[in-house]
Amino acid sequence: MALLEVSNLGIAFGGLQAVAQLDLSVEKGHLYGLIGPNGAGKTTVFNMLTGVYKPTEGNIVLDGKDITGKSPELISKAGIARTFQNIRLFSDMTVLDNVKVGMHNQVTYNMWTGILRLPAYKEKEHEMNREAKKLLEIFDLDGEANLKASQLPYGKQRKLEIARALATNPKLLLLDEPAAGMNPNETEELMQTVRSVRDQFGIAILLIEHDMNFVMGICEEITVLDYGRVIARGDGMTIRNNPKVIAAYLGGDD
Amino acid sequence: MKKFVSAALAASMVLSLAACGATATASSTTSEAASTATTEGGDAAVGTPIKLGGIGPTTGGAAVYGNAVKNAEELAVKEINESAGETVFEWQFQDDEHDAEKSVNAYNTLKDWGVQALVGPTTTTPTLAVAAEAANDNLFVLTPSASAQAVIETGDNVFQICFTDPNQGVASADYIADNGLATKIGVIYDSSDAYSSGIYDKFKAEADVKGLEIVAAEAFTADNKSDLSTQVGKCQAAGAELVFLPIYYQEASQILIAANKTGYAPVFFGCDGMDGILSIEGFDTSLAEGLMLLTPFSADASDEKTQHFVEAYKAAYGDTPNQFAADAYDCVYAIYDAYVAGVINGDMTASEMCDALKGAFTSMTFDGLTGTGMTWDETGAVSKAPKAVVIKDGVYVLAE
Amino acid sequence: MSLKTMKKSTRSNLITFGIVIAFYLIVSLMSVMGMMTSSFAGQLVPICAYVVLAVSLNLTVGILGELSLGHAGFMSVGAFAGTLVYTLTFENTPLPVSILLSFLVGGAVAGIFGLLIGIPVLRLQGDYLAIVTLAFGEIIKNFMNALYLGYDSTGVHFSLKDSASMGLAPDGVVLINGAMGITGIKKASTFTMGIILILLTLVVILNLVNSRAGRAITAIRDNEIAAQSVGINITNYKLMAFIVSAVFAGMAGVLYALNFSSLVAKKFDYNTSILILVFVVLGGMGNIRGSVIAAALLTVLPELLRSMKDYRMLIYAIVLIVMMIFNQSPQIVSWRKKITAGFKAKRAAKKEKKEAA
Amino acid sequence: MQFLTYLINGISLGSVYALIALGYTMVYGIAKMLNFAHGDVIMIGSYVVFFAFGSFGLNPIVSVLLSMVVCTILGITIERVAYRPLRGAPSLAVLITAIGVSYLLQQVAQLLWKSDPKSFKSVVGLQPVSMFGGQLVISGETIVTIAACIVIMIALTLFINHTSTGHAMLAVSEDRGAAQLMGVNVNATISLTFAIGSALAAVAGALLCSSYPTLQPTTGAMPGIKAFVAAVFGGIGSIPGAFIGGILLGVIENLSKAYISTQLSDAIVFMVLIVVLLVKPTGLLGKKINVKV
Repeated sequence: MALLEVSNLGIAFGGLQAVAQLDLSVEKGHLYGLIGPNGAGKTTVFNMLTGVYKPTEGNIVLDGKDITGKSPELISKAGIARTFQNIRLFSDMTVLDNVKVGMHNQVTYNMWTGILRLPAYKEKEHEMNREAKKLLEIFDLDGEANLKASQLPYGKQRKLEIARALATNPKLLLLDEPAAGMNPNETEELMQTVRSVRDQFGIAILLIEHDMNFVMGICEEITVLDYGRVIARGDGMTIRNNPKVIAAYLGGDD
Repeated sequence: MKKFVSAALAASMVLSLAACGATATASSTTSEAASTATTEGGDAAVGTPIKLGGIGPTTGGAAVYGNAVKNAEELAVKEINESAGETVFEWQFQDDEHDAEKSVNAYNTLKDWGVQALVGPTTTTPTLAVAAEAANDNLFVLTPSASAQAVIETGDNVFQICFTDPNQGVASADYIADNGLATKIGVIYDSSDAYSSGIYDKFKAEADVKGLEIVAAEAFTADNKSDLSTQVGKCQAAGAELVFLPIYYQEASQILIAANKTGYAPVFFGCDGMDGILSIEGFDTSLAEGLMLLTPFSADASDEKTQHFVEAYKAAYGDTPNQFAADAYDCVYAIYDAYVAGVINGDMTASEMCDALKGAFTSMTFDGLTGTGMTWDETGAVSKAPKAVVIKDGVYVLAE
Repeated sequence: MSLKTMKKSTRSNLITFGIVIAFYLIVSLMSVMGMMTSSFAGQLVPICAYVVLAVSLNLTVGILGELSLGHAGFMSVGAFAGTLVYTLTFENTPLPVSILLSFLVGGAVAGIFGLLIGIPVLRLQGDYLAIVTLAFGEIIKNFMNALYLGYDSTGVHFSLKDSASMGLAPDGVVLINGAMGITGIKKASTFTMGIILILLTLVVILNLVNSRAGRAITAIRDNEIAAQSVGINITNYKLMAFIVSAVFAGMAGVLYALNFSSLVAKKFDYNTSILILVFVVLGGMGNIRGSVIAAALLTVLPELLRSMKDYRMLIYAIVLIVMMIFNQSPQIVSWRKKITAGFKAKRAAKKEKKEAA
Repeated sequence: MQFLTYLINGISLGSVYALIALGYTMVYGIAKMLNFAHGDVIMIGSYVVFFAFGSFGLNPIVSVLLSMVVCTILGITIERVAYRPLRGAPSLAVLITAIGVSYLLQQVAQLLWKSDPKSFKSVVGLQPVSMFGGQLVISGETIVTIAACIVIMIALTLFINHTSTGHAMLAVSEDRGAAQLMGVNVNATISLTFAIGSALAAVAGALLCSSYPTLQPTTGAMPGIKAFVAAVFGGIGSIPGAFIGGILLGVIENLSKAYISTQLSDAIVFMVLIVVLLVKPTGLLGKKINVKV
């Protein structure tokens, strides 16, 4: 059984069916792409997977556990982490603290331990700092650990978001347009990072991206959405030659 | 940035601390200078002036009472110093915003100045807090208008020149019952105000004793007093023949207007807080026709003392004094009486003066604007006869 | 660990504690040397109470990022509960025990109300939340103003109408008398108690802020959706912030109430809530030290202005507006930055010159 | 019949709240700030009418117009001096400044006109309408206030939706940055909003004091807060919401006074408010806020 099994997923806002009859399955350790023209419903799928929206139909099963309609908090605990299309960092907190917040459910101690500064506090904080710094190193952010997140340049903010998501120790990482706004060099670098993250952490990654080179370059399997429905599925080659996909992207009227 | 702000704040904090010290020294030097100046300028026999302090709300929602007290005290002090040809009293007034904390601050400011006797505070809640402080310091407190029983219970250093609330409540119920004004009574009072609810409680108890039936007891609060028509309506619906209004005159004027609009015309009956209703700028006094009130003071009284006071007050401050002003004026003169009798002088410490005044007040008889032959008992409560007046043709007439 | 190698936040916290302790020492020294005016001495306990209130409100407004206009409500319930305990126990319990008990009860009762008001918080945002907290404070005030409570040999009586409706036997004792509130309180608060409460508040709130829970609360403020996405339970942490904040407001209420001989509900109106909010905003949202300093300074300010007589509150209002603009206006902030940057550059240049020479 | 009387009392009070709330909601909707000084602008406006009409005997309409001019100038000045420097600062900073302005206006009024109350002479000449043989009386003030509310409500809606200036206001309210890019003069638009809001305050002041005639420097404070509550009740930023919120608030307040408790009526009003907001978190007619993820 695949890590993530989505079957017949759909959601309607008012009368508008934003996503319908979506089936998706992501294997452990795979890099998976979700593409489609603007407004195809990609981010909506992410929002359903992470509990921001409650699907009106269908099921989401992660690692054998049904997480359909669960709260974002529980879904995070179950093992899905994400980044956002419009970066959502804790902008007034330091880069290091952003990652430490990501570890909220990984390294835990209760409120009183913190207030009374019990021995466990020091120990756990050390552990968190150590782990967080490791993550920052991977993304080449260790030099900026004590800056405020809002002080980082755009590209680094995107990276920090991924680092924060990884801090939750996910089984599946959802990246919403990770390469948006990056120049080709940065994009290239990001591709390397994403691959190495997958290899190093052994997790599955599902990403939304408009940059076709990026998607084709790293994704093993791709699903194409248009008007909330799947119009194609397969590896890069298959997708590239699918007439429906070409039509959707070119706005053809078949 | 934040650092800069906190640094700036910290710096000003230190400055303010320093300023605290500095103000005290400065004020004491100025007052010393002032007193030396008066000794040099006055006759040879002049003693040290007595430092009188006043407290009351001169800003905020209750400012009208505090300002009346302040003006009247200032007037009395000025008159006394002029007629005596020497500075009998030095006087200072501090704002308390009708708040206990601010009132204690005001009291402490006066203490730093060297106050020897206090004429104030004006309102009940602040007075309770200040009286407790003054009891600790054994400093004489004579409040013009804080009328709650608890005020004089605070200590034997606290005296009132106004009626105590229970007194007013009981006297009102007695007057209504004894004169057979009505048997079905409605009450509208301010439940958020210690003065008003205090009178109401005692009125109710006495009314039960006297066999008056309270058919409607309606409250309003300080936050909720712009519309009083429902309270009036409920009294009307309950068939009240007389509506007792143990409240201040501003709200009373609203009630009279509201009753007039619905054509409801019971007897309205008020307490000392009602005095002032005829002098509200713009108020149609014909609405107050027939209004009865128990009051120690009326600005229309024909006696010379009152006329002189009202004239002088109008000349100095531009409006007609109310009962608060009259009480405060009496306070200053009562203390002056003790001075004239030689009981107190400016060289006493505040505590010595307090003991002397306690003795003087419990043994003297004082004739003032708000009553003649006033005496005080050991608790600090005044005994004077309230006058029942009724408004006829826009003026107070003694009720038979 | 030397001051330099220490973590930035730890160092900043130590400075805050240092300021409070230094203030205590200076005041103690002044009073020993007889340099203290009655006026300043009388303000010490209220200053402490307002500092605690400002710091605790900063937890909700600055750290959690939710606007609360009802902080005085927590202060009120704490003050009444604590004072009741105090008046009932101080005669037959050792004084420190009685005082400690009243602080604990005051804090606990306020905490329960914090939980109650925390619930709507979870559904509402921004100005709608602000109005609910304002409503909460006004409900408390209105309710306490109408509450008559007493006891006699037959038990406890209360009424929401008037004292006669309590039906108290003639031997009964009135505890809370409506608008008159509680009277005849034996003054118990001292400056030392106030400083201890400030230090306690600072320890708890600063430690909380710099811990896992505090990071979660800050994360919710910065981005609620992202906070959820990393598995933070929004409900728990919002409630935690509200409750902790309420507990200290309640204790500050007890400190405040036991400093005066009488306690009335009217004091804890929305003006008081706003006053505390002014401390927080002026001191800098999320800046605990700023709250401490702003609360102390703005409590003293109206007293310093007494020499202005009738213009006192007018000047206070103007100072408030000018301070807000000076501290918060984007143009003035950048202008100030330029100037300070200029200074720094000059100083750096000087230093370089010296070194070169 | 008694019930109807209480209901009418409630509607009269509510119409005053509604009138004040319209000004609140207008400024909030466009400038996105809670102008806590609105109640005090009302108070100043009332004093102007009091002196113009009561003391100098000017025609009531002329007096109100004069008051509108004074309040408009006052409103624009306040915005220019106290609020504009804080544009771009956190919204709480502006809120606190507004409170400072509120204190300032009260103090100025006290210094200028003293603290003793004035009894306001009603500017409404209309005779009360009497029904059911005098058992039910609706005062002229109530009729005029409700009429004023409705006229203002319609005028504002038309103005905002059908004039270019109105569209500019809408644009500023939606997205200040974008509006600026599109060539809208944001500062002028916000100034105009304050001008209109303050002119409304003058009308509200005249009618508030005509119905409830005690005028003091603190007169505006509590009705201001209540109107703010009314505006939130109806959904702040929504013009019809302010009207409905105001009327409902007045009615609930008076009916709870009549049938539950005169002491606790405020507590009851606020509890109803909390319940309404729990059910409809953005007020009765407020726009739902959708956060885009």
